[in-house]
Amino acid sequence: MTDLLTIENLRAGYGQAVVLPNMSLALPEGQVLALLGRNGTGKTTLINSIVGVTRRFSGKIALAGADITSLRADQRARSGIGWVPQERNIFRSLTVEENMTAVAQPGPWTVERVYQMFPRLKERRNNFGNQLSGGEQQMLAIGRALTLNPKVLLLDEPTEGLAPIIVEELLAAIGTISRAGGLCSIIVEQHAQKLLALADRVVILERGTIVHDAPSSALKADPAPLERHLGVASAAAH
Amino acid sequence: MTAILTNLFDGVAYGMLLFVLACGLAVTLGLMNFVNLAHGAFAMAGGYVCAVLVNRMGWPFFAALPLAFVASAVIGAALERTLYQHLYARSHLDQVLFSIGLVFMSVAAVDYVMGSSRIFIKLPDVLQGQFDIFGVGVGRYRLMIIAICGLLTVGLQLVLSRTRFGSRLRAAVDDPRAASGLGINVPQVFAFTFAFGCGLAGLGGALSAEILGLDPYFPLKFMIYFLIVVTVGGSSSITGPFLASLLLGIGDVAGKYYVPKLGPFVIYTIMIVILIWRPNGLFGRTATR
Amino acid sequence: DDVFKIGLIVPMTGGQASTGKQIDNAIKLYMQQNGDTVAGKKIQVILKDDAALPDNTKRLAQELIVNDKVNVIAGFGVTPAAFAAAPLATQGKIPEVVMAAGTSVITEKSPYIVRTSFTLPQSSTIIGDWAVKNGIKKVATLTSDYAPGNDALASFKERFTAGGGEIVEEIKVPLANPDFAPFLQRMKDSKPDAMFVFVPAGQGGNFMKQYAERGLDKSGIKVIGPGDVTDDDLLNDMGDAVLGAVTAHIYSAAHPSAKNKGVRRRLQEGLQQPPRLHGGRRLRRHPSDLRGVEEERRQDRRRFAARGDEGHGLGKPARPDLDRSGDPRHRPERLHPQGREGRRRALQRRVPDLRFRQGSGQGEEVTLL
Amino acid sequence: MTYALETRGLDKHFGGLHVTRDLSLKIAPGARHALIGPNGAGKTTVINQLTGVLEPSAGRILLEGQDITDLPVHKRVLRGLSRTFQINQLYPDLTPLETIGLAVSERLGGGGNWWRRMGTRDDINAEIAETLERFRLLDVMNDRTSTLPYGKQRLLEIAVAIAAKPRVLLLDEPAAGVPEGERKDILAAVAALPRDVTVLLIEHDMDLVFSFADRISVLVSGALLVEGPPDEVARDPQVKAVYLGEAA
Amino acid sequence: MTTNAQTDVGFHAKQHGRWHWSEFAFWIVVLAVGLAFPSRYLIMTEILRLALFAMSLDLILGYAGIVSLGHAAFFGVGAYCAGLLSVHGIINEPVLALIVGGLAAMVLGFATSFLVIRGVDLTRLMVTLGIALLMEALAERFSNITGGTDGLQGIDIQPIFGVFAFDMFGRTGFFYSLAVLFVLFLLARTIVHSPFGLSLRAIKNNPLRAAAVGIPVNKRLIAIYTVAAFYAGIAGALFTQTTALASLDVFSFERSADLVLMLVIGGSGYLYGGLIGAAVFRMLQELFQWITPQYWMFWIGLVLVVIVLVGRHRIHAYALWLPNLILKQIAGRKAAVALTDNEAP
Ligand SMILES: Nc1ncnc2c1ncn2[C@@H]1O[C@H](COP(=O)(O)OP(=O)(O)OP(=O)(O)O)[C@@H](O)[C@H]1O
Ligand SMILES: Nc1ncnc2c1ncn2[C@@H]1O[C@H](COP(=O)(O)OP(=O)(O)OP(=O)(O)O)[C@@H](O)[C@H]1O
Ligand SMILES: CC(C)C[C@H](N)C(=O)O
Ligand SMILES: [Mg+2]
Ligand SMILES: [Mg+2]
Repeated sequence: MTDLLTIENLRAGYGQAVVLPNMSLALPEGQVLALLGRNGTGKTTLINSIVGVTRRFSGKIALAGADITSLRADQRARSGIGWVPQERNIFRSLTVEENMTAVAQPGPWTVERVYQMFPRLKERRNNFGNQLSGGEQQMLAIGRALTLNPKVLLLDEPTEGLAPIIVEELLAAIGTISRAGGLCSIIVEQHAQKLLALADRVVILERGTIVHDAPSSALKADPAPLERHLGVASAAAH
Repeated sequence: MTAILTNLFDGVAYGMLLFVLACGLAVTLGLMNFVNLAHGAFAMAGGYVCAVLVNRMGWPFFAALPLAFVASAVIGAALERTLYQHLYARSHLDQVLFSIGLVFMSVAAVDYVMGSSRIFIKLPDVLQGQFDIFGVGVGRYRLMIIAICGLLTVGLQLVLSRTRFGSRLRAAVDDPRAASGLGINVPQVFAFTFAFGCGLAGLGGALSAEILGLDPYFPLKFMIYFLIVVTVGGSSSITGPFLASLLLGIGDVAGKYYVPKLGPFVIYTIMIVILIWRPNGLFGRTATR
Repeated sequence: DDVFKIGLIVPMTGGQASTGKQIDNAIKLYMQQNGDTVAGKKIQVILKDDAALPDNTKRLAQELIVNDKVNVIAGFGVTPAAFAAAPLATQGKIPEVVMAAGTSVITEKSPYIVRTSFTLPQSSTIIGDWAVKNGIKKVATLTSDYAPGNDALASFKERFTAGGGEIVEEIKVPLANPDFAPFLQRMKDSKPDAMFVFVPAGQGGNFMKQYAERGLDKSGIKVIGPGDVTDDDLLNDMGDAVLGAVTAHIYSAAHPSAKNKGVRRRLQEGLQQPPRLHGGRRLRRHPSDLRGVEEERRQDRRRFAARGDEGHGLGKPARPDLDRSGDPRHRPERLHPQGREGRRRALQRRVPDLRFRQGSGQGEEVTLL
Repeated sequence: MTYALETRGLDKHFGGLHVTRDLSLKIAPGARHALIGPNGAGKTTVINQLTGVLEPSAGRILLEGQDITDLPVHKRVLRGLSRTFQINQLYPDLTPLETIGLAVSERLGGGGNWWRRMGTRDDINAEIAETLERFRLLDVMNDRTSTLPYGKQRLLEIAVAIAAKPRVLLLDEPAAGVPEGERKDILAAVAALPRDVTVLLIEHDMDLVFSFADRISVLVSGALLVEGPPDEVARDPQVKAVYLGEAA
Repeated sequence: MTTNAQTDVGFHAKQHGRWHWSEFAFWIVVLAVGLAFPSRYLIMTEILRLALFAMSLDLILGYAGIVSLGHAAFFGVGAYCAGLLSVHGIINEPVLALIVGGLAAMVLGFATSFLVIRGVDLTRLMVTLGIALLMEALAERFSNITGGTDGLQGIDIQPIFGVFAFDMFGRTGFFYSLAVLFVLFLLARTIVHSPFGLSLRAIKNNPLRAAAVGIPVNKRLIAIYTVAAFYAGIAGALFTQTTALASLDVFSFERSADLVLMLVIGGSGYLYGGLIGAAVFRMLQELFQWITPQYWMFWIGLVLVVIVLVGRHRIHAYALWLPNLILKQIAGRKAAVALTDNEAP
């Protein structure tokens, strides 16, 4: 299996501040990676660096073997990076549908298919971005990233603010999509538990460095690292 | 009756003139959310280009008009690439300061190059005078303005609503960072739009010279009118400014005709009343969250 | 000392800038040709831009008087500016030479004011008489709503109605007015024989174009008025509509006199500037004519008058009297003790040879009288 | 009995969209009440009507028995109804000290004072200090809010709402975006509220909801589906079908 | 611990409103400049007047976030009020007339505040502009009262307190203006550092949250708008009294627009911005007019463009580099002169 996304010695941050001192990571096709870590450890920064909206000091990023380091963010997006920003960043003066069509790229994911996944969005298709409920915005952000038909799907806390039943469906869908082929995804999450079932691999960040990187099955068997790095009681509440 | 019709016609024509002048601003201010008070300077540039071509170089008027558009668009594109692009993310007040600075510079520069007296563009005979249709005087030139405006409005509306360009532009304005992260070439979209807006201004400047006259103070004198049209119209579409122009044009002409003493009263009152009634303009979007 | 300072306050920016520039050019030309020394004194002109705003004018005048210690303040493109400086002339006992502003009462605002230009009543009364004489019965008026406009209107009306004419429509338009269409339509609807028009020089072009567009020229409604509407700067651009217009003014660039031709040539050569109303006039009324030497005052005055008598088409001073002494006995009122009314008549009498002119649209005019 | 907060036949339309349908909620004094429901069910819209940000199309709102439907936003706050926002609503250029200070001085009636300087009233200072301390914001009290880490901002958001000393507190997804490790702080702060303060919580995190609430209302498509104690609601098949899914 | 925290809180809360020594320095410099250039009273008076006017705009723009392109409406009302009082000999004491002028503007401010508090930035900009233009049109319409474009004739300002007559050199006018500016500055300073002032900043930052902590947003905005109108009215009345002029252009768009430029140059939201901006803008204008009376606009435009491109903060930093260096040597303190950088949205 080839690596779809490779990051080598990436050093990135904002302005003068270096948030990720030296990051290397490779994702093979079909993999779902859970990216965990406390607040402010650089999860979002990593995602944003792949997207290309942070400051890169050095290092290399390659997508499907092609070096995308020198590409602008929009070029990267068109070459196959789908982004669900942490703040959702719905275009407020575009309708639900326009939010997707404005960025859509040809491919299997069409607006109609997104509507099938989130029927709620279809009901609201002519509403403006700023008229959506919090959860609807989240759905739209995910749907929008999908219509880009990406090779790499980057989801920054995608379940935030979604109803439990939707979370379940969404995570299941992401699993299916990622494994359907030609795709891999990184999911940033606060709730480690939610992801263990879905993710193939778990990476934990601490101060911009990887402190834990193992298959999720290992964590299921021994949740100690979660406890250690995230300070979370491992037992699921329900 | 004919007086009413004539006034209506004049009002429509005046409104359309305002519209040609302001629709470029509706694009830059309304859609790009950039307070470009230097809009009139681009209009002036178009006007002078047209005037020089026609009056000095003997070009036919209809050949010079598109060149007014092109010249202003090129100037706009050049300025956008060098200066304006650094200011999109700045506060509106910075944008005001900057664009007023440009206005001042353009006023003095044009004064230096072209002289301070008012000039007019020589019109072909077909555009001079009036038709008389059942006693209603229809100015040929004004008729042409109405025709051009109609075409412009339809064209713009189609471009903005039927193509993805419109929504990509608004996306880029709403959130440039997210837009670029999602595959929109923000600088390109902005540069193109800005240049287009400037081109429209140039066309407007060339067309308005006949009625308003052209002198170096053009950008300052008419700045208010552009702003009125755009704010009253609202920023969500081109229809808003179009209707606003019509309303203001007809209101102004009728007001001056029937109660000459009230002068500019009518236009300002219309503006205030509409803005109080609909703070985002006739066709504005209401921001709720 | 040996320097004679002239504080020249004119609009160099803003809508009235062309007035200021013409004056400035004329002065430059004069200095170029006649040198900058008069009666052993070096003339120094300090140019200030007031953008035609009275508060600027006042402050600049005050500073010129207080700080630069000028001997004369001059310029004043618009009436409000001339008004604003008047109290300072009185207070500082400094002559104020009005070079453009045309409202008649300006000179009454201070005993130290002298005008080298003209007043609107001068040209307006004449055109009023002309209208009566030429069988015009009904006139609609369109004037800018500020002192010069009202002045023009009043004096025209007086002569015209006295001669049996009738004013059928009277419209005062705001000074800043982009589109004349509704006003013109109103004029057209009132079906006059002619319309009396005063708008500041810069707006004449707009007016004339729209006048023609509306077909008013074809319907035989003549434009008459003081010469501002047919400003030399703009005449060429106005098209054929202007052909029938009759205006009275103190200067025309097209005047065929040899003297004027000389002026035009020198302006062209000296400054690469075409001759214009204020520029042409300024040639004669250069402020450095106003030597600050007391004993020359009388002589000056005589010369003012003398030139007026020549009748070379370059106009006449409205108030050919300069008095720097502040002695009330020298005040111009003595010329026409009947007040405004009488003064106007006095002016009228003293300036008999204002030209009526007819534009040909090609910048060549025919002198009718 | 007078309820702490009550709605009678509340209705809200956005154009053709019916977002709140004949909603009659009754919240007892001192209750720990949770409002849950699918995305877009209209929960935030209800809160917005309760606090006066949105005007209901029909129906009344009663705070401790008094009709507050027509009061402006700020007057409701002064009557004891305070809220947090789903998306932080803070003052980016002000410091936590100033943010809390404003809320306190407004409540203690010093907000319109234009002649005295900030910080000159001891009673206000004491309360500010106490609130900052309780929310562990003392160390950052002079930093601009916009420079604070998200977790601190979220704490501040809740601190401001509580600084208004509400008798009824409305929490719209207070834990949103706060990592598990830090949710404790927020919960603790809410738990530490005096028992007579009524709390209405909106949340999608069921752990939080079930550990906190003593009563739950489920809102679906703007109408009340089920109301009852937590275990009852958790067992309800309808609620499972439309909202909870397998997780509960 | 708690009492500790309380005194701490008190200390830091007061911190903002404490007089910084650089402020004393500022006013001493102003006074010194006034005494040092007696031949320049006129332009300095104009700067003081503009400074007061700009401070008025700062109150609503810098603190409450209300943008206005029509502040000249209040300036004009103040100006005409003072002028008419003098022409008709109703109030001959300048100080009294000044206050009446301010109050007249205040009434208009209060009446129009209801129109202004609605809507977004651009709407406010245009509504305020519209109001000023309407005032101008009104003044033009009733030129029998106002003198129209030609200006109000016959203004003659009596000596202040019957003692200090306005002189040709502008000395009285200068010190009179300075006194008025200083008194009003003190008042403004008190206001902005009060809880009321803080609540304005809160409203500017986030009106939704402000209302949600119990701040009566509209009431506060109306209050400050009215106060600002009073200030602008005073500036206008001062204009009439020091120049003995009042004409239509007191309402002009250019006046309002220049005002915004000055405030933006100086920086809004710390009161001194208007004062500094007025001085800088006016002096630049004067300089360029002196160099080239015809084309000065080009250079001033260039300066504006450069200011924006380089960034005001960087310019402030450059401008303060030397003073700070010197202060550091003398006072041994860390950079003392610093400017806050609140900007309206
Ligand atoms: N725009 C920015 N400018 C400067 N520093 C930033 C910026 N955004 C984030 N940081 C800093 O970078 C560090 C990492 O932030 P990041 O947002 O990547 O963390 P995170 O792991 O995503 O946290 P969270 O769980 O809160 O989303 C933090 O210390 C943060 O303060
Ligand atoms: N201003 C508006 N105009 C039109 N529709 C709106 C507006 N505001 C909200 N809505 C719609 O009303 C519905 C209810 O929204 P609300 O925000 O109350 O949902 P919610 O229950 O809080 O959802 P979530 O859990 O996702 O936050 C949504 O479908 C939303 O799209
Ligand atoms: C005819 C013009 C020169 C008159 C001048 N505009 C004035 O105000 O008096
Ligand atoms: Mg993050
Ligand atoms: Mg919600």
